Amino acid sequence: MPLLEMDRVTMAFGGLRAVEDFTLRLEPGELVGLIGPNGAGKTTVFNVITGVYRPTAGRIRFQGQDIAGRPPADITRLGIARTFQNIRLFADMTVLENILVAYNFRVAYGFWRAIFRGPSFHAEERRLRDEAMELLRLVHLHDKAGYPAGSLPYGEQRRLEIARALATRPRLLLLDEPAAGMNPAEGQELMEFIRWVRSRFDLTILLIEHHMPIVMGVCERVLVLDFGRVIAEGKPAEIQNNPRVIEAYLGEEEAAG
Amino acid sequence: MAARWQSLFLWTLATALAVALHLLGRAGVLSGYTVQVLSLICINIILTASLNLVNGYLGEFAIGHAGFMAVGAYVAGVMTVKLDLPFWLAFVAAGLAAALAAWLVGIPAFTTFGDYLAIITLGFNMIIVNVITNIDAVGGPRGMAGLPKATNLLWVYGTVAATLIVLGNLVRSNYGRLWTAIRQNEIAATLMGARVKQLKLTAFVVAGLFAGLAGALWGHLIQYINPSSFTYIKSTEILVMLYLGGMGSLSGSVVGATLMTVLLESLRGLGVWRLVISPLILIVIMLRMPRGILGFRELSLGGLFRPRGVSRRAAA
Amino acid sequence: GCGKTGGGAGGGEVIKIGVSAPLTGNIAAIGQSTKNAVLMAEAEINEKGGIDIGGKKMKVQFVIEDDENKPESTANVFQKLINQDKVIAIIGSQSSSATNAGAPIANDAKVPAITPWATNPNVTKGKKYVFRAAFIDPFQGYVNAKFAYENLKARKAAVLYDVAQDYNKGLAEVFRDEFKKMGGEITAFETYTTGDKDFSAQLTKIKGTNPDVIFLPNYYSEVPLQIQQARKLGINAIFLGGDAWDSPKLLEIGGKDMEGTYFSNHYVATADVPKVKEFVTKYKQKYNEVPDAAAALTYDAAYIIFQALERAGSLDRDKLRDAMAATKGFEGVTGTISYGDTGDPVKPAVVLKIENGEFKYETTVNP
Amino acid sequence: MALLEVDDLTVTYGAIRGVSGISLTVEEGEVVALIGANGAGKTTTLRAISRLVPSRGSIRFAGRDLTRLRPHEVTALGVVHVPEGRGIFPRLTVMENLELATWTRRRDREGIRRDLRRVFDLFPRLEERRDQVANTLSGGEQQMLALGRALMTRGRLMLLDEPSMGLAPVLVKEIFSVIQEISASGTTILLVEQNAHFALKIARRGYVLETGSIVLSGPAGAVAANPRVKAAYLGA
Amino acid sequence: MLIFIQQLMNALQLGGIYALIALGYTMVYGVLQLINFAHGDIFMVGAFIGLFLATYLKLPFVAVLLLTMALTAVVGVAVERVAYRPLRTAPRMSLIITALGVSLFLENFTRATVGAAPRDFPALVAGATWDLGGVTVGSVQVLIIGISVGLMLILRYVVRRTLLGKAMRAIADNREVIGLMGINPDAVIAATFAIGSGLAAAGGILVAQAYPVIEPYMGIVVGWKAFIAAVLGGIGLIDGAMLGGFILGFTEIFVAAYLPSTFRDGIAFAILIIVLLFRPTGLLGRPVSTKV
Ligand SMILES: Nc1ncnc2c1ncn2[C@@H]1O[C@H](COP(=O)(O)OP(=O)(O)OP(=O)(O)O)[C@@H](O)[C@H]1O
Ligand SMILES: Nc1ncnc2c1ncn2[C@@H]1O[C@H](COP(=O)(O)OP(=O)(O)OP(=O)(O)O)[C@@H](O)[C@H]1O
Ligand SMILES: CC(C)C[C@H](N)C(=O)O
Ligand SMILES: [Mg+2]
Ligand SMILES: [Mg+2]
Repeated sequence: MPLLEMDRVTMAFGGLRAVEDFTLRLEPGELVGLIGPNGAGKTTVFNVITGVYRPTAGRIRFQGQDIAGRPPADITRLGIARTFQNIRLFADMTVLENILVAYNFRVAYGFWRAIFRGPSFHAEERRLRDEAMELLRLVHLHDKAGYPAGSLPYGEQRRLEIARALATRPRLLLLDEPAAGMNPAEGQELMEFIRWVRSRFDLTILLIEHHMPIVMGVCERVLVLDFGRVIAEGKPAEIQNNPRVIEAYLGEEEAAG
Repeated sequence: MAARWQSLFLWTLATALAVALHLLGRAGVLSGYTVQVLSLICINIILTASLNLVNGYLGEFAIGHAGFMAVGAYVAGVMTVKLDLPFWLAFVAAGLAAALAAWLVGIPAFTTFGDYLAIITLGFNMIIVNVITNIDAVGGPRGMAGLPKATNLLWVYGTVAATLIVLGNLVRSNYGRLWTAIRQNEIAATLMGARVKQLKLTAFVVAGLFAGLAGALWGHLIQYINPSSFTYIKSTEILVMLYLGGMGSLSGSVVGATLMTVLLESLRGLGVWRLVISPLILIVIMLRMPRGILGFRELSLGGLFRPRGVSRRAAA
Repeated sequence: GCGKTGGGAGGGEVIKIGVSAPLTGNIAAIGQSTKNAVLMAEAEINEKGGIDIGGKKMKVQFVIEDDENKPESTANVFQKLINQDKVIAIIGSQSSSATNAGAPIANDAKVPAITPWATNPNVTKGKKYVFRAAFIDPFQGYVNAKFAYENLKARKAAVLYDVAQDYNKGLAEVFRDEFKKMGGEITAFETYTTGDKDFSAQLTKIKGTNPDVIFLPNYYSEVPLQIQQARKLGINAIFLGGDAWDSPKLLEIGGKDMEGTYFSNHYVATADVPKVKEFVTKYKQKYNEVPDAAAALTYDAAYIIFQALERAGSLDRDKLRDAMAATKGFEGVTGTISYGDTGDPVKPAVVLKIENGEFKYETTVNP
Repeated sequence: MALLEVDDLTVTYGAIRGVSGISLTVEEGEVVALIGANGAGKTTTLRAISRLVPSRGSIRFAGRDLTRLRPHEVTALGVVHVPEGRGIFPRLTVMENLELATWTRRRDREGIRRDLRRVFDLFPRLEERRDQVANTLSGGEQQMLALGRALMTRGRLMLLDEPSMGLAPVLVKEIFSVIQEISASGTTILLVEQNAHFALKIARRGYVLETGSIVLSGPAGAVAANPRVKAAYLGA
Repeated sequence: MLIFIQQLMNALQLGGIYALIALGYTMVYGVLQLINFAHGDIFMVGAFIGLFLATYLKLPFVAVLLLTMALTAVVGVAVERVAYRPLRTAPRMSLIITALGVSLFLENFTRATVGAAPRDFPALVAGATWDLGGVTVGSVQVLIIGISVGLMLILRYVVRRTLLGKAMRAIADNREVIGLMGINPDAVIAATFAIGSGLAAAGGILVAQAYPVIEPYMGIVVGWKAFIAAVLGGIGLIDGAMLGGFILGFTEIFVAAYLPSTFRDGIAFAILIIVLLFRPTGLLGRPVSTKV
């Protein structure tokens, strides 16, 4: 059974069809790229998957369950996590707290025990903290645990955002331009990190990116969107030489190089 | 754990102080005036700290807190005056009734946000006052007199302590983390699996509950309640104390409420100039400390400020 | 219980009397008159050497505090006056809502208090130490209804009142009930809320019911607006009101539109009574304006205390309270005041007519 | 004398150092590239020049000291800053965005008309969308608008902060060719870029910024040939 | 039917006044996102300035109106300079609380200096009333509706068409970038306060003509109503403020006219809340979907 199935999904804003008849099957463990010109509808695809928008038409199934139009929080709880094109950390909270927030729906105490703080409360808080520190260690952010997230350098903020997404224990991870604003060397590093994350956490990943070296280097399959429609799909090498993709997105030189 | 011993010590100290104050008051060492002002300070702390949950931690802008205070005051008043029930029962009922009211108000209010939410909360404040004004059974605009003098220092002090403990524990739990996360980035919080509406409503209901308790105490302190005491004027007073003390800081609420109450009392000698000078003082403090006296910082035992969050990097 | 500590007031040389007045807030104008009146009374009595307390002349000092016309603030003021300033008695506050918060405090502390103008019956009820200088709402409402029905021969009356103020609402309801009891018809019973300036909707509605009289139990700052707007809408009924009309401002603001209207009051400023004449002249000299009802009632309240102190011959608060309760036939500016079993005075009301830009005596209604 | 002279510039944000003691010059007519990793201080440098942040050290433009001026006064002197993230006014139309940039010379109707023509010739897509509200433009179009707006201000020196950020490869190429055109018409440009590849191609000289200090400078070709730069910024 | 038309006229007058004052509110909001709680008190200050001009200088109506608008604009700009400008980079809430402080200060300062007694405001326009087939229309009423609508149209033009207006709209989106356009943001903000305060003053004079009693606390209720009107229409929007003002005026009049007037405020608020439930950002406010 595919992990995610999108069937002829359309998302319209008024007259504008940002995404049209979008169909996608993600098998468990895949790492798929989603590219296309600015405004092609890539982020919108993420938004309908995660429930930020309710699709105008079409079906979305995750692990066999229909999720189209369900509240975003429920979808996250089912196992889909994402990062954002423009970083959305809880900027004034510490790095550690950012991770703890992501544990919210797994916390073992309820409202009354939060008020009366029995020993079980403290035990649970300690457990959460340990788990969060463990995760931060894996992404090499543990020595920044007490810093406000907003004070981290950009690259580390990106990493923290991914770590925070991982903390919800997803099966499917959606990354929206994680390399934006990075230089090639940093991009290289990020590519390694994405690969490692996938195998370490046993994830399926859908990746939006404009940095071609990263897309070509890490993805097994690439979809190209233009004006809300898929104009090409295939292995990175095929995509790179597809004339429609070159015209709409890559430009001459990039294809050659 | 050091933190736990520290707080235990703090609460023991607070309780001891409460009992001592109460006994001093009864022994006539503290004048009625001092007791009165102390009680009002405590009631203002309860109001301010509870509103802080919504406006400070959650980052919404609710401006109708006096409405829930009114519900508490009137429910308690009716129970003690008309039904002759004991005060403690009226007190509990006041809290529950105000919490219920907050729940009812919160459902429509949280379909919107920002200044629109402000208007809805204000609107309900006005509606509550308007309705009470039109209920002749509770005196309408004439108000309700003859409430028993049930509020004493023990009661107000106990309630303040309970309020601060409950709110303090909540904000230092999963709930507080989520409220702060919602304030900082609601969409991100939603996509972390947080049930945002429900969480907002929880904060609002808790805040309403304590406002109701404050209302019950207030009514049984002044021994007379009148709908015009709970209009937007009262609501804005609470706002001023809140933002003066600082958002997202319970000790800030304590400082803000105390400072404002004491300031206004101590300026009495100035007559009509009192209300000219005090807003000037407020403006100067806000200009010097734009985040309020303790905005997003807590005053801790050692007299140290623990900063929560450094100035955020300007959004690029 | 510190009923006996009154003697300590001010080290024996001055007698401190507290005043809780709405100097700021929604009825600040009344606070201003309160202050004017007590300061005038203070100056007068001290010029005469003070009050004779058991053979010793003592000066009087009023301690005036702003209660903003808010209950909690009034409670604070009463507490402060009693505990901090150790006053022997308190004048105040003016509105029933503020006084209702102060009165129990004075009563519990056994400090005699007299409110000049709080007219809600509750204020004094069950409070041995609390008095008032004004008559109460039910009486005044009855006076108005009776005057409308009997003197003006009105059969259809409409009412427009501020629903958020106890005074206005109290008078409006008593008037309605009494007028109906007498056999009249209430054609419209309309409301507005404090701060409104536009009454056109309600008045248009009233106009449609064609009443003979319109009862406006509202403050003098609002009544002229109501009458002006009514006249603009072409309403020709007779307007009638209560003691809250009594201020020279009423005529200043209302001008010609006020001609031919009536209101009940405690006294007539133009009356040919020496007491009144003296008061009005002095007040005019001092403050350059004609005293309003608040000033007159406050002035009387001050003298009720002065006289009672003299009669008590002591600075004991209990004795003072008994002396106040024993007040009989006190000749005040606002009429002859006597207390019976309660702190409410037995005093007549007068009805005034506005004619040629002046308040003219029309009739007296006795309780 | 260079058009822009920055000497010993230091900017601090509380305890954090944005840049420490950097010096650079831009000659009239040049394109100068300022490259560096995230957080190196590139944006900070530009913001200090246009006085959006206070700084220590000296900044002189055409012989005038800028440090005492406020941003609008710096702009009025002819320093046009296209900020990071484009800084267009999202709720105004394309046309209104362009008009606002003419504030300092609002009487010069004729000149404004000619400049508008030039912008539309350069970016025909903006003319098509002149009445569209700016926040509905695509990322590339927004970047064009930001550049067009800068042209309307008609400065002598243009400060460009990462004009290629977040753009698809085709658009990146388009934007760079426009920058070359602008330069060819005589405007001096200080260009901040992550995309060192392109930046060094169109620049005459380059500076490399690392954690707040300039670590390398020289002719663009030489900078691009530097092995460290190659490894870190050119992805080679 | 006649009564209905009469009520319609009443509603137009009240709505015009609310709209005029809401406009000033919304302008300041549109630029600074500041709920200017002091706006109602600026309105009061305007009325008092008008009173002094009319009684001591005995100026005619038009002169009083224009001069008052100018002088009140100065007051508004001064308040901005002293109490708001230092808080440009501060959290929004501190600005709102400072505005509350300014509001209390203006009220009580006026009370302490000119006294609490209500003052009567001289009639500056000949008070004629015309009977149009059973519906009475007053000259003041016509004047109010005329001037309000006129000022609104002028303002609408300024904000939509002039460069200053564009700068005002832009500044709300990005204050920093305005500086990069060579525009002094402080000057634009000062201009906004000047216009907003001028409108409040015009409102003050017109209200004083229609309801000729003024006192230091007269701005409180009006200020709140203007705020509500502005939000109802969609805060920050010129057209929204006008619409909101008229709707509030109509609601108040018609609820009082056809429903028990005791519940007027309650019903008016219930309507407001219901509107906001269906249009959470006001009647004309576009839903702000934060683009994710
Ligand atoms: N909430 C919304 N309301 C209206 N239009 C929207 C909304 N969200 C997205 N759009 C429009 O939908 C189209 C697709 O936008 P989307 O953000 O998905 O593009 P993208 O492919 O992610 O582009 P980029 O690479 O620039 O991030 C754009 O034209 C955008 O303006
Ligand atoms: N408003 C601010 N508050 C605190 N620190 C800041 C602020 N702005 C920038 N910094 C810090 O100053 C340093 C330089 O930042 P700057 O934005 O100038 O870098 P940059 O080279 O432009 O990076 P990028 O490629 O991410 O745009 C960084 O460490 C950054 O975190
Ligand atoms: C000031 C007064 C008119 C007060 C009024 N008589 C009341 O009882 O509230
Ligand atoms: Mg996108
Ligand atoms: Mg930068």
